[in-house]
Amino acid sequence: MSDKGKPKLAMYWASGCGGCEIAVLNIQENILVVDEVFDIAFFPCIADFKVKDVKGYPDGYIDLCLFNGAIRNSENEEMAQLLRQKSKVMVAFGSCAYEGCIPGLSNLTSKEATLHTVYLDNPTIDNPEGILPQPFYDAPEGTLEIPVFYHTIKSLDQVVDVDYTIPGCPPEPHQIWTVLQAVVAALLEGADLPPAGSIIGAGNVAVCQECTLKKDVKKIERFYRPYEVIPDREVCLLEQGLMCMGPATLSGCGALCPIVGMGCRGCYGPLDGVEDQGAKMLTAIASILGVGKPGEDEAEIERQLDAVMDTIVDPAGTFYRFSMAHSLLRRAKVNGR
Amino acid sequence: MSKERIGVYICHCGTNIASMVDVENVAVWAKENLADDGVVVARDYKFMCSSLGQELIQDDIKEKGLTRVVVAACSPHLHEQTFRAACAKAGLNPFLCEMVSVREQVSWVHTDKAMATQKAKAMITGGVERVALHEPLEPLHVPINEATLVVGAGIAGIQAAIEIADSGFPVYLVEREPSIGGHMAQFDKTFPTLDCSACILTPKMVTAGSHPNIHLLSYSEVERVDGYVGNFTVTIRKKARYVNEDVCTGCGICIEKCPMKVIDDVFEAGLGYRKAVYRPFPQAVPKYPVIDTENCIYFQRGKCQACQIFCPTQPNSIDFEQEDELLQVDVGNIILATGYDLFDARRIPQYGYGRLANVFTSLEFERMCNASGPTNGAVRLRDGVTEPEAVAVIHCVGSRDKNYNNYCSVICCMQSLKFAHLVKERAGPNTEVYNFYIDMRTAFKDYDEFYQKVLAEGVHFVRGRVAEVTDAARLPGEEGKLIIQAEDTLIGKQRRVPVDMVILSAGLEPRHDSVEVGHQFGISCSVNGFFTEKHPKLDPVATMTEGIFIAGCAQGPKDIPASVVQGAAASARVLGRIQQKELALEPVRASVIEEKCSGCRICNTMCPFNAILFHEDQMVTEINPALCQGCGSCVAACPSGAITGTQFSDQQVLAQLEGLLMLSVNGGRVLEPEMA
Amino acid sequence: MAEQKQFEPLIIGFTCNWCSYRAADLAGMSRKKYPPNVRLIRLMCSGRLDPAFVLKALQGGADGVLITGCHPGECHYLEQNYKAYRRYVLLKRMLKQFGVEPERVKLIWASAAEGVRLAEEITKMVEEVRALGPLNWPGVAAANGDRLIHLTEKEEVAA
Amino acid sequence: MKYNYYPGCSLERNASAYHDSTMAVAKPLGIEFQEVNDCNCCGAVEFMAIDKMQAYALIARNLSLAEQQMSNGENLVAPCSACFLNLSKCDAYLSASPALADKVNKALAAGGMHYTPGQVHTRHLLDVAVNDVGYDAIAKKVSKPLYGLRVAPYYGCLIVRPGFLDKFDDPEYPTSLDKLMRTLGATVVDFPMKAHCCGGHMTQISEPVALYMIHQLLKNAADYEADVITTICPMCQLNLDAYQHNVNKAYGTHYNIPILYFTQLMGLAFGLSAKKLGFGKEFISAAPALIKIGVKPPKKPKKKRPSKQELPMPVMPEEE
Repeated sequence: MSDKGKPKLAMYWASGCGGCEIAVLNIQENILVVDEVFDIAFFPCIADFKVKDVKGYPDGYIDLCLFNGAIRNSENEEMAQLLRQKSKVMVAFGSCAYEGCIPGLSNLTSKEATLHTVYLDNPTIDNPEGILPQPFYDAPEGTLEIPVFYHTIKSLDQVVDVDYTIPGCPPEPHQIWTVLQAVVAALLEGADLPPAGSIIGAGNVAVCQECTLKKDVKKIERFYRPYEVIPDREVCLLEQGLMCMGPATLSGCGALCPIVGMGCRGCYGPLDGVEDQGAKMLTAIASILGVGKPGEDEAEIERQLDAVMDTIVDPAGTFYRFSMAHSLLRRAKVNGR
Repeated sequence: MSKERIGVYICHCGTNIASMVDVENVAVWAKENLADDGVVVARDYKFMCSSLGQELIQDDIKEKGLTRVVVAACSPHLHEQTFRAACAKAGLNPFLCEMVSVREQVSWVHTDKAMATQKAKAMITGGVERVALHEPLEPLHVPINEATLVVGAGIAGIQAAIEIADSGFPVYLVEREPSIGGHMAQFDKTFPTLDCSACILTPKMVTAGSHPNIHLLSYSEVERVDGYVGNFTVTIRKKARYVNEDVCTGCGICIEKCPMKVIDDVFEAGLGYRKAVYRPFPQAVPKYPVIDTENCIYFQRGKCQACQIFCPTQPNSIDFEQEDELLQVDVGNIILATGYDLFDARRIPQYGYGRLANVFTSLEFERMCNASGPTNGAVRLRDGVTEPEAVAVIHCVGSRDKNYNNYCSVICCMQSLKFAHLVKERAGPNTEVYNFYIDMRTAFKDYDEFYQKVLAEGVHFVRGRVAEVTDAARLPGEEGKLIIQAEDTLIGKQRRVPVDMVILSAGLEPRHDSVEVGHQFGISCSVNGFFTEKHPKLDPVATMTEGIFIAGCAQGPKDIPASVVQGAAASARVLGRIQQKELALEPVRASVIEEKCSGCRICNTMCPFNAILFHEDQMVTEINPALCQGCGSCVAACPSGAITGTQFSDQQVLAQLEGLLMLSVNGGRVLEPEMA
Repeated sequence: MAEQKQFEPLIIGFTCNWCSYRAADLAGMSRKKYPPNVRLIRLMCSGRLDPAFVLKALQGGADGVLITGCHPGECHYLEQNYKAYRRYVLLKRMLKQFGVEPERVKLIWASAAEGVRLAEEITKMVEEVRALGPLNWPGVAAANGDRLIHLTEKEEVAA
Repeated sequence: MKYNYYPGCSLERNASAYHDSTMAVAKPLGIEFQEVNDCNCCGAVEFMAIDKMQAYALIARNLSLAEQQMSNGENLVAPCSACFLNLSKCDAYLSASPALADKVNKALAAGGMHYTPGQVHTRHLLDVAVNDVGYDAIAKKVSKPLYGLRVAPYYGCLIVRPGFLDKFDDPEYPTSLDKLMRTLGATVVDFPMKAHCCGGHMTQISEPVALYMIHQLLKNAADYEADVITTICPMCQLNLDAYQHNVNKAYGTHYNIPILYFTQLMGLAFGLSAKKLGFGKEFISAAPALIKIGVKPPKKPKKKRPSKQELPMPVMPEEE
């Protein structure tokens, strides 16, 4: 390590909202420590770097690469592969890289429908000839090239091997800082790194453990949208019919949302050992519905169940809001694809 | 690469499997293709369940150091115990043996040999993937409470109670009616011996009533059953008799003095009367009378109290303030001997019961023949005076009939023969008796001899189902008579037989509340409504719920000897359990991984057996292994995956699923990426 | 293969140990024939069925999933099939959003005495799924190894 | 409530009383009948025995006409039992066997017609009155209850028999007409042969057999002291009414029981004029019986105290 000077840090922003970069800055003055310890080798968001610089680095030159954002197009994938080649430790930083996050929800539709909505059927669009972006365009000056738009969004670990994952949308600053300290300790004082492939910067139990609201036996008659009801701030929101993904989501964020009266949306992803967060939440919600009691006749039960489930708007979008690209089914099958 | 050493054994089952599944090919295939899944030996053998077959496994375990065994043969419900025992004998934990049902689910139900063989391979792959993840388990040992609960004190219940009590163990005998004895107490004679029913039943009733080990709870019903085999907690409601049992001597003066006479439609089957304070029949056990609050003048209008006034006992045993009592008893096993209900003959309007006066049901006629019955044993028409000159007995009323009950009620033929004999005996030998039957079913000991005797007495037997019983006379000699319109299939003609009296041999139906009672005790009812036995041929007195046994007509129509036998059989099973002192239960249980539980309490409503309890202090849920029945609903409900279940954990099921998905239905690996 | 064989759907069946598994046994004992496209997994109760099993089956190569259990009111564990029914209804609603045709995932109550009826229902479902054609869930193919191999999606030129 | 109406051949002429009374009570019952025009005879009982194919084609022609002219729901009301049975059975057979339906439709094609099985739901008039209108609605319309009139409800053997979807009462022991008569205030005589056959066309084929069967019915009704026999089928009305004097001659009996359609009695109870209800067309005049209709309801027979030895009778469900 010493011959090459300070450890090299890289952070790339693939298909995401940039919130993760801001979260890194949110570690307050510790950013100075980071600057002191690390040489920034590649961080396009905060300084001017060129891809060819990275290509110039020898393999493994970058000590720590924080890769945030999902793989939406061919450029994201190429950069992922390039950074993997150039980095010793590759971290899937934030929900997008980990499991597709909000961009991943576009897996419920198709590439054609997406392009159609963006370029053709849109109030602010004036595109009479219906031109769609082409990967190659022969301009007089030469052929122009833009990345190919993928039909399915993929998470980072579906294109390259990932060493660690920091969940969260965005990951909590204090979690980021603890991870950075661990990496620094490992790089400088040779402390051992956490086991490969593990999730770091999070708890190992569901959000409910960190949530201070009072929990009781749950029997839900119907669900409400957040705007429909003012929740009792002392009692578990789920029991009041507000959708809360807390039970099926990894803790670590300190139950930020439920404590302020907003149901957890599940951004820290599933618990360790759970392959599909959405399925786990679906079975939990279905199990605690207080309708369809034994002894009633079947038609009556069916009617009641339909009524309650009509109040769960968009189950797929709710249960897989963050983990769509990393779920078992990964995408909806739209006209055969 | 699985580190387990797995042995795969495919059974020919004679030709049952080998005829449709190429067993040799499957064995060879398993050896080659599943080697990297841990299969070290794969054999096929003619009869795996035979001792030789089992030795094959045992030798392989010893010589080849097998750590897992997969047996592809019949259904686990048949031989799972056999192969587990075989593995245990060879030193391998029995729960590391998995059965794959290639007989019931493959060879017997498919027609295409290639596809059947393919499916067998796929299912064996599933079994291999799954068994690799099995863990060694020890059966759960549950102490057995030596007390037993017997519900229903008809002849079956009484027999069961006496047998257990005689072996020195306590029995709680619960009976819904004021007296024990059940339907048998209503009969006059019993076939085929024509013993007087009371004479052979009363001694057993007295024994049951006074046995030191039998706690008789008559006029009581079971309210609730909690717990599990070996440790049931039963709540019993002892209905208020309004008679103080410690003081009452059973003298019966209150019954004489009571001014209120009502039709008794339970014991007297609607043919006789009883007082508002009554004892069902003289030999009732216990001997204490009961006040029927619906008809008692005091309870309805607050006057009278004749029974209290004339009661000679000090202090007065009539106590109008008496309340229902709720008792709680702990028992290890439960025997349900709740008996049957008679088919309601009014449901067949063309037989005229309820419209035509002189049409009687079998129970009404039983009461009529009984010496303590409404006519003191004399056969009379509905006017109670005239003796019939001609009587018709109709078999299969409401049985063997697609409009009512498909099944045969077993006892109606013999009962009808008994009625024919009783009419001849009581109303004189030259009384004409016509029995209308479909098939004469006299299957058991001395039954057919009784049929020959009744034939010899000159009873006419007409083979044909009765179409109609009408009083519309048509031919001369039919005036004022009941005319039986039936087809006599033996002479191929329609016949109109004028008679004075008709007896309908109504069929046996399950108790009207058998579904609720079944639900209360955690057992199910079969298509016909009787309780479902564990196995109709090999295990008729047990049920699928451990510790719950059934006996007598509650399990299906049967005659008295069979009910007694089943009562004794059920008690033998219970005594076997009690002797074991404890019971080894299938170790299929759920358990919470404490460090993964977030205290979200989603699972808290999942358990009808109250096995899930929440610790407020540590904000963590725990499952009581003793109460848990292993259904797994909480395992599937836990959003953190913090609850796992032995034998049916997520990993095991998913492994089996992955194995099943390996092979396509008609050959070739399903998942070769198609060259699109 | 020389002539084009008709499409043979692969259907995974989940049964409960007390009722529907015994119904399958009874179908066997009464030699009631039905197509070999269904492969049954025995659970202790329909309440044990985790929706993730169904998703895993569909994603792993099954063309349909059959869920069976005891009739409401006849559950050996008293009422767990009611919970199974709730999960099934919510799962079906979500699967519609994933573009999975409703006929591919079906729930049938079958008591231990209804072997013949279960066989007939299986036959009916096999034909229904055969008509729908293979599911072939996009993007993921399970292979024999432990890690899923991700089919590199052939990127066609933008529309 | 609107229904399509199939009069069949008898209601035009010899059973015109049935037609007139049906039309008369339709208004109070709130029913509108729309006759299927150009309909033909339904083949009654015999044609089906002679040649099944022709019979089905003949009946299917009516069904096809009804199907085309349907404007108010798919219910086709046939007051006559034979028509009701034939239309209902034919529709059921055509739905059950597509091969038969093709053959029949080929036959209908000759007249440019077609029938799709299952389209027309045949109903009997009694079924419509009892189940669609309902006893309570009828009770409200009763202004002159038939107190004191002892009525024997006679169902005949057809309308309770069909095992198809149009069965609306117990085949062995029907009670809907009994309840209807009680609703009209009459005293109902529960005579046992109420669902036995009246002989049908046996009067033409072998009169002695027919007279024997008619005699049974009359005897049974007389034994139970019925003033009037009410029926729901022109065939039964004709046999019991027209051949009553033949029976008297053959068996030396003196029966004089008027045979009236249930719609005639309903009309009377609704206070409509006898003329409009087709009274006077019957052979055995109904006048002597109608005089018996009192103003006050008859006293309920006092339950006599059971004698000492008498055994109690089981109670029938509705009396419970």
